[in-house]
Amino acid sequence: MPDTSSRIDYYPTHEYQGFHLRPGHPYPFGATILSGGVNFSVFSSHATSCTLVLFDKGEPLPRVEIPFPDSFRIGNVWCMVVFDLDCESVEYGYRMDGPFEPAEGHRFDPTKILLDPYAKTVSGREIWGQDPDWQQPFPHRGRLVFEDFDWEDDRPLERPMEELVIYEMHVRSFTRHPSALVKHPGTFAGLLEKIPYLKELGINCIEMMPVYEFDEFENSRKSPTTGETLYNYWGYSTVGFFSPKAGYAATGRWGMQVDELKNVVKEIHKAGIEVILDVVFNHTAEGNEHGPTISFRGLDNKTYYMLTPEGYYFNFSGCGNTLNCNHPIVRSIVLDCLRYWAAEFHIDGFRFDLAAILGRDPWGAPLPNPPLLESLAFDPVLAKCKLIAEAWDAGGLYQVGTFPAYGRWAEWNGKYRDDVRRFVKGDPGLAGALATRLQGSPDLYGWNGRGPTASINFLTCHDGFTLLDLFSYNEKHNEKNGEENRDGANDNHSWNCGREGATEDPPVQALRRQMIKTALSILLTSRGVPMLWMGDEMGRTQEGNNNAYCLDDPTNWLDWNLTEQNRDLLRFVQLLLRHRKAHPLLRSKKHPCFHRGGFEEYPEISFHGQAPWQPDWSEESRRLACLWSGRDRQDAPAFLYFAVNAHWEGAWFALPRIPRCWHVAINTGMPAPEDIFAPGEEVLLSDQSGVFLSPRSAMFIIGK
Amino acid sequence: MPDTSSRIDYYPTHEYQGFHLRPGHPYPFGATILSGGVNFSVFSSHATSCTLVLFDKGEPLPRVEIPFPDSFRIGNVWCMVVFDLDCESVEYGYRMDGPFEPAEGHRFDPTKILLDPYAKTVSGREIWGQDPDWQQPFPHRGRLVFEDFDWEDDRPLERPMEELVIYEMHVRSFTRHPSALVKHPGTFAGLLEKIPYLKELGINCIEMMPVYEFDEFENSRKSPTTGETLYNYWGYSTVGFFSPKAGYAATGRWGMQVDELKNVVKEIHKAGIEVILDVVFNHTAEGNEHGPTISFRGLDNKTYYMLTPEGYYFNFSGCGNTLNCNHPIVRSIVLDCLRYWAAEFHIDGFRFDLAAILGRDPWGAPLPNPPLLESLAFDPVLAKCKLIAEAWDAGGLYQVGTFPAYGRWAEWNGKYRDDVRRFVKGDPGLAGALATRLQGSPDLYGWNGRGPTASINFLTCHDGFTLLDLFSYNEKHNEKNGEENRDGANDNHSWNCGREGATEDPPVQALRRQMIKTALSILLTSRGVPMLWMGDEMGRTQEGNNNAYCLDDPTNWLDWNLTEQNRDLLRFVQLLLRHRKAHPLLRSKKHPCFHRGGFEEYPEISFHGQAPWQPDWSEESRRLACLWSGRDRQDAPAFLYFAVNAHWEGAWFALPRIPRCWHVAINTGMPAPEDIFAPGEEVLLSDQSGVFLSPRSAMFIIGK
Amino acid sequence: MEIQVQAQGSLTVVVLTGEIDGKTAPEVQSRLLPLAENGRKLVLDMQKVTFLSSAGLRVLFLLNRAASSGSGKIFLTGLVPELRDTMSVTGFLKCFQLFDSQEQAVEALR
Amino acid sequence: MEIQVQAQGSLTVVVLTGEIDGKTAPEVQSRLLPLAENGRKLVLDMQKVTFLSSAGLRVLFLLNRAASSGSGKIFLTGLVPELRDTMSVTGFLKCFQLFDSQEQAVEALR
Repeated sequence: MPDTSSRIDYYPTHEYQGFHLRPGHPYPFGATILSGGVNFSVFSSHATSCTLVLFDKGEPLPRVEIPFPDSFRIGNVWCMVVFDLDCESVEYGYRMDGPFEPAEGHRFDPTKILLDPYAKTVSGREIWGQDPDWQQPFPHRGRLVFEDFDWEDDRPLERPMEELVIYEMHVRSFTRHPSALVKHPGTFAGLLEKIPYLKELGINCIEMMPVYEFDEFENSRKSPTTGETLYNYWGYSTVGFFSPKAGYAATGRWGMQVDELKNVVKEIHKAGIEVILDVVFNHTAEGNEHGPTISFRGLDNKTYYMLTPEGYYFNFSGCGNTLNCNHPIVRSIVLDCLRYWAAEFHIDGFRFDLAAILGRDPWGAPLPNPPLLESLAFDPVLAKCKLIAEAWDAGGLYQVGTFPAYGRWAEWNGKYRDDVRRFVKGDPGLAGALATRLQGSPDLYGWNGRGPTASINFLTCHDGFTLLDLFSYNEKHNEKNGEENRDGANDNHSWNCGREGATEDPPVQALRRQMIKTALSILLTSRGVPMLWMGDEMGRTQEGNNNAYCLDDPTNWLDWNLTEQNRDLLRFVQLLLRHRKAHPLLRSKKHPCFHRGGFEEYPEISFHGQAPWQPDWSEESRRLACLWSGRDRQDAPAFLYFAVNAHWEGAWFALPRIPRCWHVAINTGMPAPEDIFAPGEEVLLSDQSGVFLSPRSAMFIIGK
Repeated sequence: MPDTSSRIDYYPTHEYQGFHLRPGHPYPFGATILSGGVNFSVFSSHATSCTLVLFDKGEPLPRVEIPFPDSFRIGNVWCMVVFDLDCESVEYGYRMDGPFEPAEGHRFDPTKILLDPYAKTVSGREIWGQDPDWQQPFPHRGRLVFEDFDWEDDRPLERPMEELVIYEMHVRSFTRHPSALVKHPGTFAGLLEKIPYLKELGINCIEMMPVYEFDEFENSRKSPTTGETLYNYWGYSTVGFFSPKAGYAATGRWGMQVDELKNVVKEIHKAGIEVILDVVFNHTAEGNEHGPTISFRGLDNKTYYMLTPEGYYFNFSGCGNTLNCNHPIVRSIVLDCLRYWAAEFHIDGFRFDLAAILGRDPWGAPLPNPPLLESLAFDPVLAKCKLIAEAWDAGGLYQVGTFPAYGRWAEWNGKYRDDVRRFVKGDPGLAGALATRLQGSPDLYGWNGRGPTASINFLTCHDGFTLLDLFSYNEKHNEKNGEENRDGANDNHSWNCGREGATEDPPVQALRRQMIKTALSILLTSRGVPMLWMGDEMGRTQEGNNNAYCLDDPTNWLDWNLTEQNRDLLRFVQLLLRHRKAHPLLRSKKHPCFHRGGFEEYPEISFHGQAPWQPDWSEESRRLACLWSGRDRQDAPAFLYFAVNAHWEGAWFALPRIPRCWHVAINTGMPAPEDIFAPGEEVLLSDQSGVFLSPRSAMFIIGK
Repeated sequence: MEIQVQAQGSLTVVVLTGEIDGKTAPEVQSRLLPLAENGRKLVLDMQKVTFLSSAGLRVLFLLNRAASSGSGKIFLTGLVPELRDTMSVTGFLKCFQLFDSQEQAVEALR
Repeated sequence: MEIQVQAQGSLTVVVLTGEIDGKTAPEVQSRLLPLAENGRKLVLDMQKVTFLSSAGLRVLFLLNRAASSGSGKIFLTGLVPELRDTMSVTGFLKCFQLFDSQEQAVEALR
């Protein structure tokens, strides 16, 4: 066996204060472990000099500061190999010198030690919620990682987009509640113990709210009302784009968060479930000119941020600054980052927070052909990754249906959410909108050839009411956030079913339960990609808080007791997901056809009212039925009749004739367990001519 | 010393026919030597499967073909580590399967073994001109390289653009002629022996015509007139973008071309001379649908080439195909390639052949904001590299003065060449144009803030006549190229001085010599970046051939006997370059000012005719003088008077008054050695009131 | 870090004492890798190992890979709960066969 | 590949015979690296080396680096013109001090 391990490039050629060095390689950027040494590479377009600062783990003062010799710079990249480091105990940062001229966009400050934007682990917040040392001059420190995880034969699952059922969740909230009964509450490791639950639920994709390193203490403060500490709890404010949040790892204190998260991904994959990350490339944790200098501001403020002509920060994110996403350098770091997560963490896809910003040019104007979005869409490493845009931003750009897609990008379909909420609630004039949403929103994704898989259908997500609260509150109740209920959206299209908030009143409770089931039935029988919000399957409440971003308390924490208390609802959702899985007709990647495409002479989709073939599109209509027809699994003829009565009065729906017999699968007007029957156990309808839909109910009836 | 060399990621996890494997890393793309193994990574957007084909060096049949297991694919990237390879003797390629549907753009052919586009060395043409085995099914084979060259403290020189004097040259032509008297004629190693010559000449940058691996046998054929073999001699047709041409290396037969070229760069740098590469990203060696399948066509035809809606090749390059430069994947490979050359070869800059193509979209339309050009301009690794565009293409796009520059791009100034040629030749109506060219072409680069350094000023280059031929031929004489003199440009703005071709007639010879000196005087006193074409400093001829792309004979080879035969011309050029160096006024990165900026009340530049302060801008004017004023080195007051008389009659130029005495530096109307005096040895003008300029001569007179 | 090696019939029993981290891992590796590679069954008694860092985990994994690429095998005994937990959470645990104590391992593998 | 090592006073003289390429370089390295690292002066007699591949050059370079990082030094003697040329063209030659023959080296370094 020829020995290729003794490479002379790893012999030092220079020395500085006892440290052996040689010129480094400019790429890959960041810190890379080589045999014998570590390659450090960092760039800045405007800095005049750079120093590598090395610490022993946790020490307040540096062990050494090594200025990059001038011959170690290639272009604007400083790169250096440092030999004989203990990769496990070293922490590193950079000092950059350069002009401090805010009006010119420059804010260099050599007194600051800067986090490497490519750091693959960050120390300083290893234990969630542990009060930081506020005097620490270098609070977020880069660390090295071994990139040698044993994936065996795992790789991203590459499920077809149309097969997905997404479950949006917050890592800490998912198992932090004592009722979770996991060994490491609120961590990746905790999630590991809940994989059987997710599998049983029937979802096949989880979307994790931000897991990139963030600082829960960013803007932390005491609630004026409750006195509890308010955190940057959700984490939509990134400190390190390449590093998993240490505080989310049971092993974070040992710096093993990378291995822990990889192991979680691998185990989740084994359960057939994909992992999508919610990524926040619209701004960083550095805020505006009053925020801390952590990394980008000190490395190259003018390159990384969108600045006004006077040198202030544009604020399209609503969070103080805006990442300059269509600067070639920023494009490149975003691409490097996503490639890293896809390749090294086997991540299946990404949901881009306020993605409309990613299509703005450096002066904020929307670009017709944004190179960043195009690059991500065509990248070979990301080729099979799901790319999902939150297609709007806080600067007023709303691109649902028009986000530059390149045949790849899907969108959180905000119009789906609003239309279905309003229809279910009983608003008039929405029968037509509902029909469009059930088809996968051809109004948004038909004309441009994108199809239903461009549409992430959802009723609820982390932003806004939980599904139970949607039917328990007319108004938001965000007092706990400490902003006098000013924060959070006001247009929730919610209805409290007669009482504001929690109640012991059985009819109200029953109605709310029924509203939930009706709404979910629509979601799971619509073409497109359904997304559930953590806990909605078990009737989770946030007590009317529709913007719980700062609360590290049971408002956010998932109370697993609900799986018992609301066992019928959980069962309903599990079976509902099985029904979706049973019927490929509901999951086609094309919009349905009105004229043909079904079994024999039936169209693929047809709409009906109380009378078959006579949908009521009038303003006052609150009732709609649709008939799906085609081939089902095993190529059998399929007839799926789905009717919703959003009216406050019950109604008789005469059924269209089919060459099969109608069987009831779902009737949300019935109490459990008659509300839903498992696939294969649907109940023959005694009167094949029609069905009675209770007020505010839905039925799913299949021909067989 | 902690041992970081035993990394478990390099333990094999899979086996195939005795070869130990594990899943690879998708990036870096290409083949990368790791400790113990080699990481192979290749991508295709449309291939359905991929096989790694390994050969022992030179063997006709593969040693093994290893299909990539499906779990080794991430996105569209196949990546695999193969252990225990002898990095030196292995040759590799890929088989890709996929659709063969030309109308859809796909031309997969699993019977072909494909060259890795990221291959860092290519074997198969190691010895220049050695007849290839035409039956060889895999003629261009990827090989591995050690990237451990010891650069000591070398790095790109980063000379300010305005200081450059570029010398365009062809590696083989430079030392192939027996008169070169080098040990390894026509190689990088040969060039090494000529560094003292270049240093003495006074240039500080060489621009190498293509050195990326190409196939000199592409379209090789016998000349119908001479019977000699016609080659793809210049090499404007790339086989491997990451590999130096093996046939240009004395050590190519041992596969050491990478080390040899790096050593040349390092040694040239030691002489203070930069190295720019002429790079050809507009097309590849695969030609159109009738060309060979070497690499891109078989990897992902639809991605790499611009195709008509019917699936044929767009031909904006005039060479059969057009690289799809603004597809994100192609952008990315171009960027990876240039970063590699800048970082690993310490290349100082790049000249982009037919660069206008790099600004076209995948359908050929010029883009307003081409992301490729933008990315190159802002890239951190390339930040200090010179970027020079040949700002036109064969599809009719002409962008001199309007090439998207991003504050970085310079251009071959074709208008400079044409205007100066015509003025010198004696065409009427060009006095104004000459004035503009002397100033660094503010008409082209002033309005947009680019300045004179955007202008590569040249009179001759590899395309077209040599400088001697420019004044020896009215018509091109390309019969040797075997295309009946149809090839090559017809608008040369040349003049044969009365006899077509070589002559023994002393007055004609003397006139030609004088024309050359006059033209060069203009070139070297113009603002902007002057470029010389190899051999013009010693009166090289191509016998009237203005497109010698295919001739491996003395037409292209530099005859070093000329340094003796035309010793006076060589001396003239050497001293001329020293004069340019002596006067920072000529090299400012700004266009000069007409109203102020000179010494005391003098403007920075002023124009004059035979009478001072009275330039003659009339149509019939063939005479112009300009006075540069300002501060020279050591901050001394500077007055530089440059006059050209392109008329066939001599003329008296009355000199403007200055508070110094006029000294003659150059008078091209005088025979050597009175034609030029070394800086510091200028001769006091006996009559300070004026000078007589012979017909077709130039004078450079300085005040001191 | 203390490393005691003793042969017990066809087994090699190694008693490790102390912390295995970036500083001590190279020593563990250089002492034990030759043993792992020679195809014997190796029982690592971890009872007195108080801390396993990331590098420590990797050394164990490396030994295991080296052993299993031949005919050898690695067994861990007496892992304290914290270590066991760290190994479990990071996915390393399932690569190893475990025994509660050295004695049990020796018994079972005899 | 044949490697003969003999001590001559404070020098170690190594006579190499054959081709040094990717296949034989590891052997040269493993035999000579310890000698280079121990700080002695090492004279490599290259007279019978008929070919030096890229990997071969790198082994020489590696030995040189290893030696010079301590107090040692490498000398080459008897390089045949082809090898000398290859080393010159690739820039490796100037790292080494050369002698025409083993005897000259021994004489000069005595």
